[in-house]
Amino acid sequence: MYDRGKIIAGLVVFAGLTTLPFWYNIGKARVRPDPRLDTPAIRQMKEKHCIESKRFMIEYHMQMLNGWRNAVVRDYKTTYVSTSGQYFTMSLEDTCFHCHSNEKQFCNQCHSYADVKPYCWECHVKPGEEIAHGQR
Amino acid sequence: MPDELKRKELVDIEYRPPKKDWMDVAPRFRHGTYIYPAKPKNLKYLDMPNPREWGPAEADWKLPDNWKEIVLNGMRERLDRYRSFKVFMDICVRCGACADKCHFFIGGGDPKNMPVLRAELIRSVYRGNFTKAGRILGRLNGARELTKDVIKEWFYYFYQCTECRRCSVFCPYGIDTAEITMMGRELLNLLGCNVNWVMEPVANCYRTGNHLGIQPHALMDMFGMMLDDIKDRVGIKIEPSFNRKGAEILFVTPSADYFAEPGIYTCMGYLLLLHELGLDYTWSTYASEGGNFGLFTSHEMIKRLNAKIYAEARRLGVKWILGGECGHMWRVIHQYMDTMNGPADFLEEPVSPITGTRFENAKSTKMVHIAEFTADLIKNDKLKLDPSRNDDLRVTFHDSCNPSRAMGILEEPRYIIKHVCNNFYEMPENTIREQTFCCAGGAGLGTDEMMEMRMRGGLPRANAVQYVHDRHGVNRLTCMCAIDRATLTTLMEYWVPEVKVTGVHELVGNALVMKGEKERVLTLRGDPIKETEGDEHV
Amino acid sequence: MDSDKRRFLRFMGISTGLVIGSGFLGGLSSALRLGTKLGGSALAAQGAVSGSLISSPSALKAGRWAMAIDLRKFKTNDDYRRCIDACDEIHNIPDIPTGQEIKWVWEEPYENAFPEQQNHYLEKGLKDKPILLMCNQCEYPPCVRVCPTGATFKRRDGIVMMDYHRCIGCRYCMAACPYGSRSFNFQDPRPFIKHICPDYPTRTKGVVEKCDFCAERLDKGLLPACVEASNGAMVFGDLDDPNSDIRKLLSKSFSIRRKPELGTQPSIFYIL
Amino acid sequence: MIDRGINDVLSEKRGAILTRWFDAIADSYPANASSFFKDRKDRFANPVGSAIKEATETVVDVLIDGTSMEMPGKNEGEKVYGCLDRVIRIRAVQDFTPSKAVGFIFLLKRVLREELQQELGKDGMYGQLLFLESRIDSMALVCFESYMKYREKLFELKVDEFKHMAFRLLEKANLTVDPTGDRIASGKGAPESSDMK
Amino acid sequence: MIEKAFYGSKKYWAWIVFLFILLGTCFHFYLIQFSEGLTITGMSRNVSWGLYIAQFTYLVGVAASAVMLVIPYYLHHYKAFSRMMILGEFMAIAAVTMCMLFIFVDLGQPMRVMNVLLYPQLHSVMFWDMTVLGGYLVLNLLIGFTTLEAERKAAPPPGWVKPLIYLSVLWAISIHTVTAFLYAGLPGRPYWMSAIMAARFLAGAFCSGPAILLLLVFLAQRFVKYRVGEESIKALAKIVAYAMSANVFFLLLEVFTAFYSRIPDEMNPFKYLFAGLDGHTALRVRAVLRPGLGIASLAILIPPQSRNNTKLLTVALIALVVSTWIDKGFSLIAAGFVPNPFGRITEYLPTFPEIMIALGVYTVGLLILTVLWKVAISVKEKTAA
Amino acid sequence: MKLLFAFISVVMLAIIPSIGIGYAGMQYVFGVVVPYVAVAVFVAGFAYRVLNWAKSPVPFRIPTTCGQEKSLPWIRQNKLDNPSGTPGVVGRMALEILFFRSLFRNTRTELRKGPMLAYGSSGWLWLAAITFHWSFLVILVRHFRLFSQPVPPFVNVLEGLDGFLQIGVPTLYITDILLLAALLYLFIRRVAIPQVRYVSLVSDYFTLFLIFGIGLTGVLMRYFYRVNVVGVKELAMGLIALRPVVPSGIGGLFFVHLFLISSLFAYFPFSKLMHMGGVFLSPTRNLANNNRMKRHINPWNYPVHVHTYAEYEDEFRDKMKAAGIPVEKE
Repeated sequence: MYDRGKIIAGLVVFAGLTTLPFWYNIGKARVRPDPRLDTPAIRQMKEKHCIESKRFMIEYHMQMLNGWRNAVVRDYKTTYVSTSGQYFTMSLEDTCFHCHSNEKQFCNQCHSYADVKPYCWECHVKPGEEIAHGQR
Repeated sequence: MPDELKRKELVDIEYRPPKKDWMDVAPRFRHGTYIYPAKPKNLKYLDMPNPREWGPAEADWKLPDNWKEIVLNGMRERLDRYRSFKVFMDICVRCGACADKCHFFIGGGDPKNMPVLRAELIRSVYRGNFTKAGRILGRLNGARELTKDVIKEWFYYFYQCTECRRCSVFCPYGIDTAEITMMGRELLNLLGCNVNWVMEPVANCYRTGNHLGIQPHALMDMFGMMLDDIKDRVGIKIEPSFNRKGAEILFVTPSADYFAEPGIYTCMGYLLLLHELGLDYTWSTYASEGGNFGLFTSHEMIKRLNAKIYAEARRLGVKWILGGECGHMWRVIHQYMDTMNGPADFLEEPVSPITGTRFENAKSTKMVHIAEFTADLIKNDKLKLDPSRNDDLRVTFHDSCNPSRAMGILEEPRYIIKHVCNNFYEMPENTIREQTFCCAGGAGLGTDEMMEMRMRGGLPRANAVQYVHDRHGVNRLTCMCAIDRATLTTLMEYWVPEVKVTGVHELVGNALVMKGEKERVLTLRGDPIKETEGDEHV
Repeated sequence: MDSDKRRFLRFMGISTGLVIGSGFLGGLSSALRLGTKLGGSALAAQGAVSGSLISSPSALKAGRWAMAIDLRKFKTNDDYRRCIDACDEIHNIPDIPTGQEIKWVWEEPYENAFPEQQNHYLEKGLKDKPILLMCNQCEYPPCVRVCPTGATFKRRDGIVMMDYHRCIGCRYCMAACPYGSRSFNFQDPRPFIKHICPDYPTRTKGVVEKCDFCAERLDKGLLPACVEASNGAMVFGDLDDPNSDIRKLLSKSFSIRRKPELGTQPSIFYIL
Repeated sequence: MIDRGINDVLSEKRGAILTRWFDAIADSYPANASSFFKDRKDRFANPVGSAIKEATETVVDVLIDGTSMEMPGKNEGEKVYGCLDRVIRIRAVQDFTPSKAVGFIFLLKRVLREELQQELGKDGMYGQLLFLESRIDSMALVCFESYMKYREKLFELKVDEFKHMAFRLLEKANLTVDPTGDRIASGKGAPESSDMK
Repeated sequence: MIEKAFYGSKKYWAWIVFLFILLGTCFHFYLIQFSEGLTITGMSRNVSWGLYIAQFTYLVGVAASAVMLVIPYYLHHYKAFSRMMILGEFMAIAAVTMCMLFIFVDLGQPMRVMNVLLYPQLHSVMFWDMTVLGGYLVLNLLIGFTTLEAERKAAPPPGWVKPLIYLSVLWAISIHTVTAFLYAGLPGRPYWMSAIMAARFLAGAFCSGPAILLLLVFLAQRFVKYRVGEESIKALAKIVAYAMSANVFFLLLEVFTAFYSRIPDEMNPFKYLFAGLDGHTALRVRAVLRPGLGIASLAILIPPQSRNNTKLLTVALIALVVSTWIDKGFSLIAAGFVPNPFGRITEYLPTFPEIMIALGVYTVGLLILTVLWKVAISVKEKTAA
Repeated sequence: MKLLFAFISVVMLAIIPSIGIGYAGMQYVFGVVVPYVAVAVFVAGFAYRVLNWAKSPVPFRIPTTCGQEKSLPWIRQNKLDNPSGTPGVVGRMALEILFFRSLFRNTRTELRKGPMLAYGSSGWLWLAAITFHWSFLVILVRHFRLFSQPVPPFVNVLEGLDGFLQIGVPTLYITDILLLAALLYLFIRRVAIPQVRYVSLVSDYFTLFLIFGIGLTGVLMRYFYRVNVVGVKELAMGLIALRPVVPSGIGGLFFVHLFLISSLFAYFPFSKLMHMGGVFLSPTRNLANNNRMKRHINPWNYPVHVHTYAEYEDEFRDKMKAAGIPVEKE
């Protein structure tokens, strides 16, 4: 083999970069998202069920919320009729946060795991946040 | 099959060509597009394989029985020896950037003259025999069977490439078609499929030291004639030395400079310059050829021919070597000589005895290009020049392929030209420097058998000359290459007859004001020198 | 798992169908779909999957909402403050001390509020009398006309709305508004909000905002906060309904509007 | 007498005639390398195709321009010659057989007949077409002349090149034949006189 | 062709490096604005547009002015402009780019800029303005590079360029007209509410744009061998003189209407600018400078003797540029917001970060201009040689 | 036909995991086995190919020089296009690899009436190529968010810049669009330019379609047929921790995406995609043009037959003597 030094070095760099995920995570604790539904409102529910199926909510909640806000702001339709026929007010504050009043334990779990940073909180007040702010 | 085609074509003019894949189109050997095969005597003299009488237009090429084995073994051997070959076989993405960079494609339109396809000719065989994917997927992966038709195709197209490397400038991976053509030709050589226009000069050079096979005494005659002409036109008697031991510098130039027009005028330029400087130098009859048609044959042949220069330098005990204006000669000297026949530890690092300049860029090979040498002289004001003697000339400069793309000697000749003549005009920028166009006669194609092909391939170069001729009245095309001087002359004669071809040092010789010269009324060519007043009839 | 499987097969059907059936055209059409989706309601595309959207049955509805401000009933400073504070609190209006302030409902002296309606011999005290100002909810709003993104638009019930998610902050509407009703969030408003009301979003920096007749309250069946707080000094109702309180009030009292000559047809009436 | 009529028809149909003529020429090529230029959208980006295109355009334009009332005379011959010369010069070194290099021009006749079919019935049109055709014939002759000139030039070059290449050797040979001759005059005579032109 | 920008003298590279350093510095301020918001500017609730939009307005004029070369050259075959054409077109490219950047830096939510295209509002003049600006940029890029390329290849430009050039004439006029409509159609902004706004804009553009072009050409000619030719300079200077006269004339029309009618809303902005209103005089000095410089420049430009004197011409052009810049590039916007709809006066002065950001945009423009002119001049020098 | 074949191949590749998962429940195979195999093949195959190249020496130093050489001190050398030492070579290679220097130089030759040749600038290929490659890289690096916990800041920065424009939900990545657009251009170019179409092989189309398929499935997953990202990340993190798990309920489209990527990885070492490694080894680019300054060694330089001076003199001695040329042996 010729130019051994340079080529081996190059290959090592290449292999290192390719397998970087393997190295990067060595020795790091494997944290799995563990979203908690343990809020007062949910505890009181007989049937613990979100407005749509869990799977739909996991995959499509962002598009659903996006649709909600368009509907509420632009079409002044404020009520959502779920597939199961229940009525919900389309509002983060009035509906979602009612049950999911634990932003850190619920939203954040997956969002920080998947590194998704929505800009919801630039305007919408995180549940519980107003207290901190008010006391300032 | 071809006959049937022709008949059909004659009776049915509505015949539409099928959209064939390139692999299914075989070349037609027509006069003007191929070179005659090497004569057996030349091959025999050089101990090369399969010397025989044969013809490319004939069906049977009289290949050896185990031709396939020879080719495949040859390929394997070269893949193992040349990383360039192996890498270039693998990494082409067929982006097509090279397609319209080849002068033969531009001038002729034959798709297989696109560098990418020229390389695919051999790549397809490589894939079929040396890669797993190619062996399994076959044609789907662009692989094909090695057949005799493939050999014919190789012969046709690898002798339609002038190894000018223009495509390699534009290739995003630097794939160099010259390298591929050289491998292709080496493989063809193994089968004895080579051309006489290359092999005869090789044989001659091997034996006598120069391409035409001129023997030492005849060489002296040629010089004699040149010296007589110099005496007539300049009034100075020059007596150069030959094979002189103990000289400081050995001077090597392509042999075309001794006996071919217009090279001789360039040679006279060297003689005048070196005489005027009083340089302690000598010519050699043994190493009397700077050119090296081995480059168009095989790496081994390059080495066999090139060995003479260092051997002669060692025998004569010179300190360093000065080289004349030539293209492929300088590719060999610059890129191969030291590696093949060095180290030249018996020589000294070149120093100009006139200016004291140390040529650091030649400190290992110990061979200096005369343009570098002369540019240094002019820069240090060591020459008395009268550029007005070249006032008749409106000059442009053709960068020869090898000095520009294998060496990068671009500014030196321009510097010299601008000091020895007053009217200098550049050709369009995409046709000069590293993007220069070939004369279409390099790499052993400069023969009359290829005349149509050469005129076609020379179109881009001729066009650029036409451009400056139309705009600025350019009438002289300068170049630094013996093959250029020969083939551009013809090319110009056909496309732009008003333009003549010249070497750089011919202009130097004309402009050089020498001690003891008579009043110059004739140029080195014997044309009258324009007076500053009157004599406008020329 | 069963439904998962069905869902999966549907996805596969769609995706392979897309790939096989239309190849690159598929790519193109999905790019177009992306465009429409981005442009319109994302949920509409998924309407079949999830529920439907309707307006709230309890929402207050009108042909054209309007407000009459009975200046006669604004006597003490507290009359003004009540209305303004009610709005500020529920809408998270920041209190920014500089010229880059945010105002939804505020007061200006009569001479500034009605510069074209003055003479030297005005009723005593009127010249300096504070007037409550807010977005006029014009029938022909210049701000809507100039908005390059449709971030401000007029609802069918006449309310000129702001879509904070769409506003790019070009402030063309502010230049166009002849009433100075619009404010721009030059900075993040949150540090300037004394008490954040969790039921209503704050705004982010870089968007324009203004009074929207408490559209969110109307949708819940409530009157605008200022009206509620005004103890009857402000009357809110449907101009298209001849029996509404506001029509009745307007028909029996003299009312003026700001800059009527501009033809914007404000929906705020002032009763002197 | 060429009536304005046929010229008008020609200029009207210039595009159609050119396309058909080009196709006719292209169709006459077998499946060799030049098949390549046929199926491209911009077929003229190919040098061979481009040479054909230019030749056809030149000829048709000359035909349309030919408002002269006389029979094709010396003037028109020179004009065509000037136009076609450069085109033929490149065709002379491209992959054309002589019949292809020059004969393409005859295909125009058929194309014209087909294109003018409807008008042919009109008064005098037939005669005008015949007249045009004879002009085409003479153009073909002009092309042929050019073509031959350049082919001859090529052979001349072959010889010249050989002379250049072995210039000194030939000179030497001359010397042995005529030792008293003036080398400059004998060896350099030809190039010098060509410089004088 | 663009590769020409990579080969240059030491001076050229020093200039480029300088511009990049400057740009980096200015970009730093933009980052601050990006994170803090527009609060770092001098704008306020009452004066909600400022330096940025004013620069945008001014530069639209500079961009549109290329038409002063296009019309004589292409419509009247005035060949003397052949060596200046491309410089004008390339300056237009730089100017339009700066226009778009000024709008961009003025946005409160720059990351939503695409909303203008995603939710096009046909009734919004700003939508049309962005459309015409984008179109003008594309047109000039296409025309500029195609004609330059054709010149380099020593071939006539392709046939489709001609119609585009004619289109670009109309388009250039439209960009500035539409920009004028941006202001002229707003009820409640009396200073802008004028039917001759577009005409004023065009007149201002056709004097200031060519003036800047001439000044830049003078500057460039100190560093390159390329010369645009005396005749073209004279011709352009004449155009500048006429356009400036029209510009001043239009302004006087406005002043007359305002003061003879004695409508307070019409008079107040002028009063504020030139005399100050209720003791607010922040802009007075500048405003007074403006007619002074304008008249001075006209005094030099109108007599042919002084106009054809390069030194005097340079002085006149500088005076003219400053004068028109104060007019369109500053006062126009500020005065539009004064007094506000409640008759109150809020003064506006740009802050330091705001000025730096504006400078940054100008730096980008200079960078583009330098690169494009470098390319153009290199090509021109090659083909002329 | 080449095109169709390549297209069908990619469609087949997309269908395989659909069947495997939809009907055979082979989540583990496609979620774990295939990716592991693909990455192994990729790394090993890549290394093998490079080492195989490395086995062949570079006997001669043959750089293509694209500018003035280093010669006399007063002549300005073009250090990047004609480097004479390591720094220059590094610069040249960096320009080549990061900015596609050679492609940037591209021209288009046109034959015009006359005949006259003209050489136009031709930047589109360069633009599309550089857009494609850089977008691909950015997308690749962005995917690191699925392979790391916590996600390193440079990935966040990249995501922020790439998703700068707030378009749609989830925010549109500019590189997604650029990648697909560039691929589309490269494809159209390959079909529309006759020269390029003529030289194109099935594998050329196949690679384009494959990468387009990967991009398309990725875009579909992000914007249209959503999958459970958390599940995907769990799968990814399991893979890299060598403790593979296949969480249930990941959308099927993901497996198509993953399988196409695996195909690309596995196919890589056997294809022209190896230009990624090869470009570093191209002798016309990665060598300094210092041939006459420094001797380059050819490891297999073998002795050859030469015509020695002695042999030469023996043959021509008499003639040389007659002509007055000095000889060794009288």
